[in-house]
Order: sequence, then structure tokens, then C-alpha cells
Amino acid sequence: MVTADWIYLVPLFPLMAFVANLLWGARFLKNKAAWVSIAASVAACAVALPICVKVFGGARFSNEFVWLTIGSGTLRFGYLVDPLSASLLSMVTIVGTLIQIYAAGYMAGDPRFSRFFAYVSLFMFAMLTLTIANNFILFFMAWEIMGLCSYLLIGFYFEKTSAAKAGFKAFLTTRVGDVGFLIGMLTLFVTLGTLDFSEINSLLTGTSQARLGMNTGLLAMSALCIFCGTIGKSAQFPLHVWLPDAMEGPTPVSALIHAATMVAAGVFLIARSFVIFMAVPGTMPVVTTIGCVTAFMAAFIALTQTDIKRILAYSTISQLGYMVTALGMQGLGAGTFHLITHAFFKALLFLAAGSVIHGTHVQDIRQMGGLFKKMPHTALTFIIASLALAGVPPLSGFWSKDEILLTAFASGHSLVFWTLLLTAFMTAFYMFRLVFMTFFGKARDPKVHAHESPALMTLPLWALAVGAILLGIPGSPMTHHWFQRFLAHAIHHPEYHPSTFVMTCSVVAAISGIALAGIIYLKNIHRAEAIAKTFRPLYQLSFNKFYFDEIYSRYIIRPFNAVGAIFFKFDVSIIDGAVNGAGTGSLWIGAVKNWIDQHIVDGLVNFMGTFTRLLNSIVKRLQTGFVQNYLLIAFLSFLVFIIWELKLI
Amino acid sequence: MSSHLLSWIVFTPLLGAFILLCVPKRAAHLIRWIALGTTALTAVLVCLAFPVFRASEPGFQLVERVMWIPQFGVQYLLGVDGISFPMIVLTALISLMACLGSLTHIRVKGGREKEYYFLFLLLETGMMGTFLALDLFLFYIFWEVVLVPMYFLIGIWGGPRKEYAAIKFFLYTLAGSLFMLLGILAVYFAAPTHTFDMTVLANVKFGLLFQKIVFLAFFLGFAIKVPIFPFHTWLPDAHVEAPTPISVILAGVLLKMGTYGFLRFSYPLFPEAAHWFQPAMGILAVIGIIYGGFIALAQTDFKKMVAYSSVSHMGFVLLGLAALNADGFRGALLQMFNHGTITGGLFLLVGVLYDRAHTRELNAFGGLGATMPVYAGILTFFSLASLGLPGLSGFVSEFLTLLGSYQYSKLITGLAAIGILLAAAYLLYMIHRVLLGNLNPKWAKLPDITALELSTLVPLMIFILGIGLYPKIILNYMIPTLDALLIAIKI
Amino acid sequence: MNLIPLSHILIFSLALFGIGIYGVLTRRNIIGILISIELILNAANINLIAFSQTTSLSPETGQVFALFVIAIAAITAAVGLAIVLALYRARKTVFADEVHLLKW
Amino acid sequence: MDFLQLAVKTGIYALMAGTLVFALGVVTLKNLFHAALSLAAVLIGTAALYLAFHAEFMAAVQILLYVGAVITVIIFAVMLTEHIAERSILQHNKQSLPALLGVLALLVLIGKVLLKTPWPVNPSTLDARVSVSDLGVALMGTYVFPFEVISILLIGALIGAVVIARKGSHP
Repeated sequence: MVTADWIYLVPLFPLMAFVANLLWGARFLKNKAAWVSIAASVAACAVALPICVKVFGGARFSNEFVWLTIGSGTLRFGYLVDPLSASLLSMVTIVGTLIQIYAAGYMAGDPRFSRFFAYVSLFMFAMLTLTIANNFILFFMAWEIMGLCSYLLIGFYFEKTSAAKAGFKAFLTTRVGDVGFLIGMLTLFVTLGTLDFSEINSLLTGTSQARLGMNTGLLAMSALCIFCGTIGKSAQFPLHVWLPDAMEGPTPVSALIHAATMVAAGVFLIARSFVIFMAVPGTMPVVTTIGCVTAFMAAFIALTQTDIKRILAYSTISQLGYMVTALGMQGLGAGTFHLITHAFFKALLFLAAGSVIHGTHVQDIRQMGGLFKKMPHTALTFIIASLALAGVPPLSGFWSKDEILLTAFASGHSLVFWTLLLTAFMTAFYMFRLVFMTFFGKARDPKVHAHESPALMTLPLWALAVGAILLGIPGSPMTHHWFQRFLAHAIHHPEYHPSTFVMTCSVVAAISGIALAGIIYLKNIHRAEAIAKTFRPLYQLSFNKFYFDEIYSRYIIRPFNAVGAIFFKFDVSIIDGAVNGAGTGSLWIGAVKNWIDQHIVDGLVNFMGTFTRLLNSIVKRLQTGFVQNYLLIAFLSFLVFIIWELKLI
Repeated sequence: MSSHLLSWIVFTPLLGAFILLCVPKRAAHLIRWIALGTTALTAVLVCLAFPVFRASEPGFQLVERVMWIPQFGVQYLLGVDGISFPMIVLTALISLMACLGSLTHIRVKGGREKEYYFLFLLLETGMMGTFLALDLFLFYIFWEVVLVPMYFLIGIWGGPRKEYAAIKFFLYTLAGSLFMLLGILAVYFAAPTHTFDMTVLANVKFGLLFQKIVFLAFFLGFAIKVPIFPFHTWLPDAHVEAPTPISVILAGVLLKMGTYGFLRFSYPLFPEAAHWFQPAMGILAVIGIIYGGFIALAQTDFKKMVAYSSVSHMGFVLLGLAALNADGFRGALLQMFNHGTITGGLFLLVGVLYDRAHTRELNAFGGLGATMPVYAGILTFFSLASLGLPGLSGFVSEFLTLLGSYQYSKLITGLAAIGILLAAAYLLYMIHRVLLGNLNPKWAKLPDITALELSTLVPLMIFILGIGLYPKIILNYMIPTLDALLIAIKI
Repeated sequence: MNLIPLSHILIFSLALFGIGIYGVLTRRNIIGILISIELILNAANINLIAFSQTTSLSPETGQVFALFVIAIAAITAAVGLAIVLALYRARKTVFADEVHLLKW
Repeated sequence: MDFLQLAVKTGIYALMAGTLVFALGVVTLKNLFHAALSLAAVLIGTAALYLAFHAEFMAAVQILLYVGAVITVIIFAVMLTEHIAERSILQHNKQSLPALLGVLALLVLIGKVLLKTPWPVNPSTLDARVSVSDLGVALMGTYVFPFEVISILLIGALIGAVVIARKGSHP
């Protein structure tokens, strides 16, 4: 029977797969590498799901061992399976397995096939560790390893300069957030003396909170710093720029890491440290604002993009913004719920898009069109997922998005509510712009010869589609928000009664968005250009992604490099130059030094030289070179010495 | 034998060096084997110390005490504790790896192997002695013994500007150690019983002004070795010009001698001065971290980049020392060990590439990940360890250091965190330029890493991974001593 | 031996020594210098033997040391003359003041 | 004091005086060959003096080693470099005067000290005869270590002399 301690095995299976694929993949496993990884995932599923079922039944597990001694205390590593981690755990194992099965088909024939699965297994290991981690350090370690995997997988086709650059950018950008996260952890540790989730929970909820009254400043700082981690990892404004570029990676990676799991980990982080945010309510508006801005901005950018994966990437950013907004309004249940449903339909969207790319070998939607007939499975599943994302009832996306809108509406954030509603409208519009341009109409590019993907790829699509359709049920009013109440076991947060007004608004926004997209893109494609011309500044802003990359490159990256170059110059010319006494310094220091050298230092040196030579010209007379002369001097000196010593005179 | 284990550890390399002198020059094979055997034997001796060394006890163990120059109270006094024990393990490990690395490298460099290995073994004796000596006079002697072979090793087997680099290194360090000598003499004459004995001197209370002055004298000696900004400019030159194995030793062990000096001598002898200098050291540490990081970012020479990253990483050690608390000290000592393994490995990797391509220009490479996959993997591994990826050893020490310094000053910690960011930037940028992107056709035929080169790297990787996953294995050796030190210097 | 006071013999050896010193200092020819050195050694030998007869040490001590001095004198002669020959061959001179490589 | 004793005493003083004269010849004679010969005379005189001290073995060694070997070597050297040792060439350098003054000062100084010092005379050893076997025992017993060192030195010098003087080692 599966006991709780077996959960150690859950991350270990992928780790073993990683080691196996890394060491023997290229030489022995070759095409079987995929099956090693998939088997590991399935095994992890087999262990994790029974435990999750127990947790859904109300159980809660934790265990730990001492990892490191800090100061007077200790850091204990272990697992913590509570409702939050159980829901994420089940999602990650299922989605992860399905995506790996898909990848086995998608990546077939790649020269670094085994390497790909090694990385994916390492990622699975890190993600699973993260979900069951019981403290911030372990969480952070897994978090960073995920970042590494993301880096490696984005740059998987590293011969392509753009891919290598994208990986670099992704790692560095998230690292900015991670440094904030690290400082947040340090602050937290100094403030509370522990990094254990359960201990933090018990410290910050209940009676002891009064004792910590004086620490709220530090606590707020730690909460905001930890939120930096989310901003980086979940691609929130202003660190969202890496995610669209991350689409350089293979599509299954985009689905797994950059849609379903890793980017969601940032949201999970807020959920994990929810009590900290709750303890200092002043931090919540910051979270809401960031989330809301991100949601709207990303959706706005997605309106005009033409790369199929980039549209999805911006859509991901937008949806993550949704979740963050929800959490910022204390909607833990709503945010997490959207996290789970989004993972399914967004993974499905990416996989289907991958299938399209696999079949057509192009990524630009302007070159596609009329693919519905040629790849029906792909098209159907894609449309299902799009409907879910747009928020059409009764698909899962509707229920979870509705929860978030409800939270915004009921908690009185009306500005947030209307922004989110507008975003929902835009979401429906750009998704169906994508659908219509890809699957309907006429084929626009005669060079594209599309074909349906193999069953190995379409089967996971359908499996995910089932999830995308049904997963809304547990959180819907039909089950009386079972999921939210299940999560609320852990943390108390407000509950709201379902509102017909909100639902109506949501449905209207979705339907009108779809309809508008249909009018513009299904009937007359030229109308789009006309609209773009009418709203030229807005169009430019959206098309150029608010110029974020340009701004960052000009005002952050270039100054950084310049500072490096200046420091180096400083080092070589001034510090080193001062050391060497060489006049390679920058101009004025060089000039000053030069003057000093010539007039004072050199003068002194020259004087010393002259003086020495003067002495020398006298003393050198003694150096005749005749041995006997020396002897005579020695002898006479000896005599003088004797006379002196014997006091004879 | 175990009764004089420390003496054996110190003088086995010297013995090997003298055996080498008796071997004819032409027997190159024999010379190599003797050198390798001697370093391996030293490593074995260090391993023998593991069962004898009681990790849970603070204070010096395996002490050997013989009166050497009775007129001046100079003793031959060796001892090991939780601070020096990791250091001698590191020295043995790095020396062995560097010796393995020398096998091919020096042969390529055009011979004179007998002299090379003689100096190499002499260097090892000096390093071991520095870490084990408890008598200030003896310490100074070993400190200088390290200097001389290093000078020749850089000056003879170095790169194009080797003479310049060697002289610079020598003068710099000599200047520092002169100040240290003055400090040692000052302590000697100020102590009520004229003695160089650390164990006695640690109990002596000096006046605050005296402490400040002598602390500063010691500081100069140690700071140049670490090196601390602005005394660091010898480092890039020495590193770039030195042959690979010597760079490895330079980064792996020699830099640690400076920070070790702080822990061993400066802090126990002058606790009040240590507190007085705390802000200055913290600020210097942060300057070093950021400054080194920025300059590393601007480098186009592979080795120079690693050298400047050393400046940045040793800044973390200093930061931990400046924190003057348990976490900071643990982080610093652990970082000393980790930096030794990680940067040592990076230098070995630079050497591997240089031996093949005969250039270190980063921009000249590109796309090597396709032709040298194993090398690419290992280089990535070491870079990640260096940038502090959790799960590898660099993270643990940086985390502890920051945790310690955070309790001292938030501002300084915040600034130091920029250093982490910079580390990620310059290391990834390096990987980007060397391994990724388009393959330069010039390097299409480069062979992948050989088994011998692999054997120098794999042990380091085991240490990095082991410490990263379960740091208690090494921290257990350090903690009792560091805690005792912390109590002793509390004011 | 009891015929002559010890001091007279010492004066004699001193004179011999002085003459030797004079020779070492003034002879140009290196062979001449060597010869003068032999004089000095001889003076020392005389002292040794004279003392051995009169002081409280066992009488053979002085003679043994005199023997050693003679041996060393022989060595000096052999090596010195070898050097002279080598020098002569190399520089075609045997004069000390013509060999002044050390001169400024 | 009988006549014989007086005669012997006079003889010894005469011997000493003669030896000094020859010694002067050693350092002053222009012809190096003659100087070498006077050195031989000095050495023989010294040997005779040894006889007066009852050091017969030493006298024998002096004659054999010095006069027999060393002088021979010196004369060889002189003859090998002879054409330079001509009369016409100045045989003394320019520092004769300071040297002479110095030597005289030395003589006066040390002489004064010598005469002032009350030399202890041990009556028991005054007439002791040292036999050759005594010497041998001392050499092989008490002084065996210096003896061995001297022998090593001799070997070294021998080899060294051969190496230095070997033709061809210097072009």
C-alpha cells in the first residue's frame, strides 16, 4: 500500500530518468530515451495520485529531516502535502505525462532526442519537488533548477542564435526576480526565524500574530520581495519580456514549462506564502495592480501578433496576470482554480499549435488558413481549448474565469473588474482571430502542405481536451465550489455567492469577442488592415509589444555593459596603472601623474641617481681589480683593528 | 606515524621534491610518476586524518610542538581544527587535480619537467604548512615559501607576458607580507611573554589602538592575497599568464590563504579591532563583489573573465567574514572551499579549451556545444555552480553568507545580491559565446575532452554536487570551531 | 729546546710571517705570491711545533696539526699552480695586476 | 753551561738568522727561479730547526714533502712560464712601500705583545719526545676525523688540479 513517505519517490523517478538519459541516452537508449522519461512520469503519477486522493479526502502529510544548521536553528527538508500542493501535484503529474507522450512523437528524429528527455525529466523532478517542498529553501532550490531547465530547453536548438539568446534572456530576467525572492527569504528568516511553511502558517495565523506587530515593516518587505520571484517566474509586468522569446524552444517545452507548470509556479508561490501577504494587507494592492496591468497589457499585445506561439505566449502572460490579480484580491481559491484549469487548456493549445507547426512547418498565421479539413483532430481540440480560454460555458475556463471576475466584483474592486472584463473580451477576440486565420478560410500560402500528426501526438490532445472541458466542474457552483472550500481548509479567505450579473457579463464579453473576430477575419481579411490603419498608434504600440525590449536594451542592458566596460577600463588604467606606475590612465589622471612623475618623482629619482653616481665615482677608485690591492687594504685594516683592540696607542 | 601525521602531511611533498632532484632529467616518465605519487600520497595522508580528527570538538588537534629557536621563543607548532581541516582537504584535492592536469599541459609547454615538478611539490609543502602552522613565525616562513615557487612557476612556464605577471605577483604579495611581518613582530613584542604561539597569543588582551594598527598591518598582508579591492590587479595578470595547473592552484588554494589568515589570526588576536573594522570590510566586500562582477562581464578573454569572477566570489567570503556571526562565518568558510573547487574546475576547463584551440578569446568561439558535448556539459555544470544554482555547492555558501550579512546590514546584502545577478550574467554570456550559436568552422574538428582531463574534473564535480545536496557533510567539520571562535571574539 | 726561550722562536716565526706577508702583497708574479704563502704557512708550522713542546697539551697535538698544515700547503701549491697554468694558457700572463676583471 | 750547549745555541741562532736571510731572498729576488731555490733553503732551515725541537719526524716530512714535492712543482711552474720571468720585467708592484710599512708595524706590534706575554712553560713536556708511533696513534685516534677530512680534501684538490690544468678545458 502506498504510504505518505513514498512521496519521496515522486521526484526521484524523474531524477533517475534524467541521470539515465544523460549518461546513457546518446549511446544506448537513443529512441527509447522517451520511454524512460515517460515511464518515470507514469510511475510518479502512480505514486502521487493515490496520495492526492487521500488528501482530497481530508488527509494532510508532512515529514522532514535536518539539512543544514543555520545560526542557532536548523533547516529541515521534507515534504508537505496539503490541499494546495496536492491539487498542483495531480495537475503536474497528469499534464506532464501527457506532454511527454506527445513529445515522443513531436521530437522523433531529432539528433539530441535523448538530451531533450533528460532535460524534461530534470524539469519534472524540480517541479515535483517544488510542489511538495515543505520550506522556502527547498522550494527555491527546485525553483532555480526549473529555471535552469527552462534555460536549457529554450536554448535547445542552440545553433540558432535567436534560441541561444532567448535562453540567456529568460534565465537572466527570471534571475532578477529570483534575487528578490532570495532577499525576501532572508528577510523572512530574520523576521520569523523559520522558513518552514507550516511553521510560518502557525506563526502568522492565530493568536501569536499580535506579538509580531512590530515586524510588519520587515514582513511587508519580505512579502514584496517574494512577489519579485513571482514577477520573474510568472512573467508579470515588468519582467514578462522573456516569455514570448522563450517560444524558441521546442513546442512541448512551451506547453509544459512555459504554459502549464513552471510559469504557474510563480502563482503557486503566492498561494504558498499567502499567509504572509495576509499578515500585511498593505501588500495586496501591489499584487493586484501588477496582475491586472499584466493581464490587460499582454492581451492587448496579443491582438496583433502573427506568430502562433507568440500569441499563445502573450495569452499565457495575460492569464497568469488574471491569477495574480485574483490572489491579490485574497481570492486564493479562484486563483488556484484558474491555475489548474488554465494548465490543461493552455497546454492543449500549445500542443495543438505544435501539431500545426509539425504539420505545416510554418509558425506565421498569415501563411496558414483552411487547415481544418487537413488536420481535423488538431483543429477540433484547438477550438475546444480556445473556447475554454475565451470563457464560453460550460467549459472549464468559464468557471474559473468567472470566479476571478466574481472575486473582483464582490470585493469592490470595480476598476479591476472592468479591466478584467475588457481583457476577457480581448482574449476571446485574439484567440478566435487565431482560430479563424489558422483553420478556416482559404489556404493562403501554396507552399504549405499540411498533414495530420500521428496518433502519438493526437491522443494526448484529446486527453487534455477532456480535462479542458470537465475540470471546471469541481469549482463550479454546481458542486458548491467544492474545490475552493477544499483549499480553504488551509487558509481563511472570503467567499462570495455566485452572481448572475457577473456571469452574464463574462459570457457577453466572450461571445462578442468571438463574433467580432469572426466578422473581421472570417469574412473579409482586408478589414483588419483597415482597422489597423485607423488606430495606427495603438496598433503600433501593440505590434511592438509596448517597446519593452527596446527600452530594456537601451536603458538597462546597455548601461550594464557600459558600466562593466568602464569598470574594466578603470581597473586596467587607474588601479592597475597606479600599481604599475605606467601612464596608461585616463587623461587627467595620466596628466597629473605625468607632471608629478617628471617634476617631483623623477626629480627625486634623478637626484638619487646623481648622488649615487657621485659617491660611486669616489668609491670606485677602491675597486682596482688587483687582488693584492684588496689584500693590502685588508691587511692594513687588520692592523688598525689590532691596534685599536689591544689599545696599543 | 599517526603521531606525527601533520608533519608528514606537510613534508611529504618536500621529500618527494628531493627525490625528484636525484632523478636524471631525461627520465621524464619517472619524474611525472614520482610527482603524481607524492601528491597522491599526501592526499592519502590527509584522508588518514579523517578518522583521527574529531569533528565535534573545537580547538586544535593533532598538535605537534617542538621548541625550534629557543632564544626567540619560536616553536615548530602544527595543529588542525575545524577551520584548517577543510583547507588542507582542499589543498590536497586541488594539488592532486592540478598535478594530473600538469601531466599533459607541461609536456606541451616544452618540458623542463623536473624543475616544474620540484617547484610544484615545494609549493604544496608551503601551502600545507601555511594552513597548519600555529606559530606566527612558522606561519610567516611557510607563507613566504609559497611565494617563491609560485614566482618561478609563473615566470618560467607562463604565457607571453609571464615575467611581468610573475614580478607583479611577487612584489605585490611581498609588499603585503612585509606589513604582515611587521604586525607579527609587533604582536611578539607586545605580548607579555614574548612568544609567537597562537594558542597563547589568542588569550592576550591588546589595547584597542594597538589592535587597530596591527589588524591593519595583517589586513594588508591578507587583503593582497585574497585579493580585496583595490589590491586585486595582480590577480588577472597572474591568472592569465600562469599555466593552467598553476592557475588552478592560485585560485583554488592561494587565495584562500588570505581569508584563512583572517579567521586564524586577525580575528582571534584582535577581536575589538575586528568589530571596529567590520563596516569597512563589509563595504570592501561589496565593492569587490560588484566591481569584479561588472569587470568580468566586460571581458573577452576567457581566463581573465574567470579571474575577475574570482574577485567577485572572494568578495562573498569577505562579506561572510565581515558579518561576524555564525551564518556569515559558516558561509565564508564554506565559500572558501567551494570557490576552490568550482573556480579550480573552471580554470581546468579553460585550459582544456586553450590546449586545443590555442586561444582564449571568447568571441572567437561559438557553437562548441555541438562538437564537444561532454565538455559543454561540464562547462555548463561548473558555470552553474559558480553562479549559485541551488543544488550545487555555490548556492549553499552564498546563501549562508547572505543570511549572515543580512543580520549585519540589509543595505550591504542587497547590494551583494546584485553580484549574484552579475554572476549569472557573465557566466551565461560566456556560455553563450563559447558553446551556443553558430559553429565556427575553424573549430569543427576540435576533439572532445579526454579521459585524463575528465579525471581531473570529476572529483571536483562530486564535491560540488555532494556539498550542494547535503552541506552538512562538510559543515559538521566547521561548525564547532567556528562557534567557539565566535564566542571567543565576542565583545 | 730548553736552550732558547720560547719568545725568541716566536719572534723568528713572526719575522718569517712578516716577510711572507710582504711577498704576498708585493710580488707581481702569481707564482711568487704562492711561494710567499708557503713562507707564511711555514711560520705557522714553526709556532705549532714550538708550542707543542712547551704547553700543557699532549705534545703530539702540535705536530699533528703541523702535518695537516703541510698537507694543506701541498694542496695549495697543487691547485694554485694548476690555476696559474690555466690562467697562463688563457690570458698569456702570470701577473696578478694584469688580471683585473673585477676592475670598475 | 758548557761549551757544547753554547755552541748549539749559537748554531741555532745562526740557523735562524740564515733562514731569515733566505726568506728575504724569497720575496726580493728578481729571478723567480732563484726565489724558489731560496724557498727551498728556508724550508731546509726550518727542518733543521725542527730537529732542534726533537721533532725528527716533522723534519723528515718537511724535507720530503716540501722540498721534495712542492718545490719541484713550483720550479716546474716557473719553467713552464719562464720567458715571462725575465729580469727586464718588473717583478714587484707599486705597493711595496705601504706593504713594507705595514709589515714593519705588524712586526713591532706583535713583537711587543710576544715579549710582554708571560709564556707558560710546562716543564713535564719540555723534554718529552714524540715518537712516530705516538703520532700515528694520535692521527688514527683523537684526530681521525680531521685526518679523514684532509684526505678527502686532498683527493678533491688532486682532481680539481687535474681538471683545471687540463688542456682543452679552456680553449
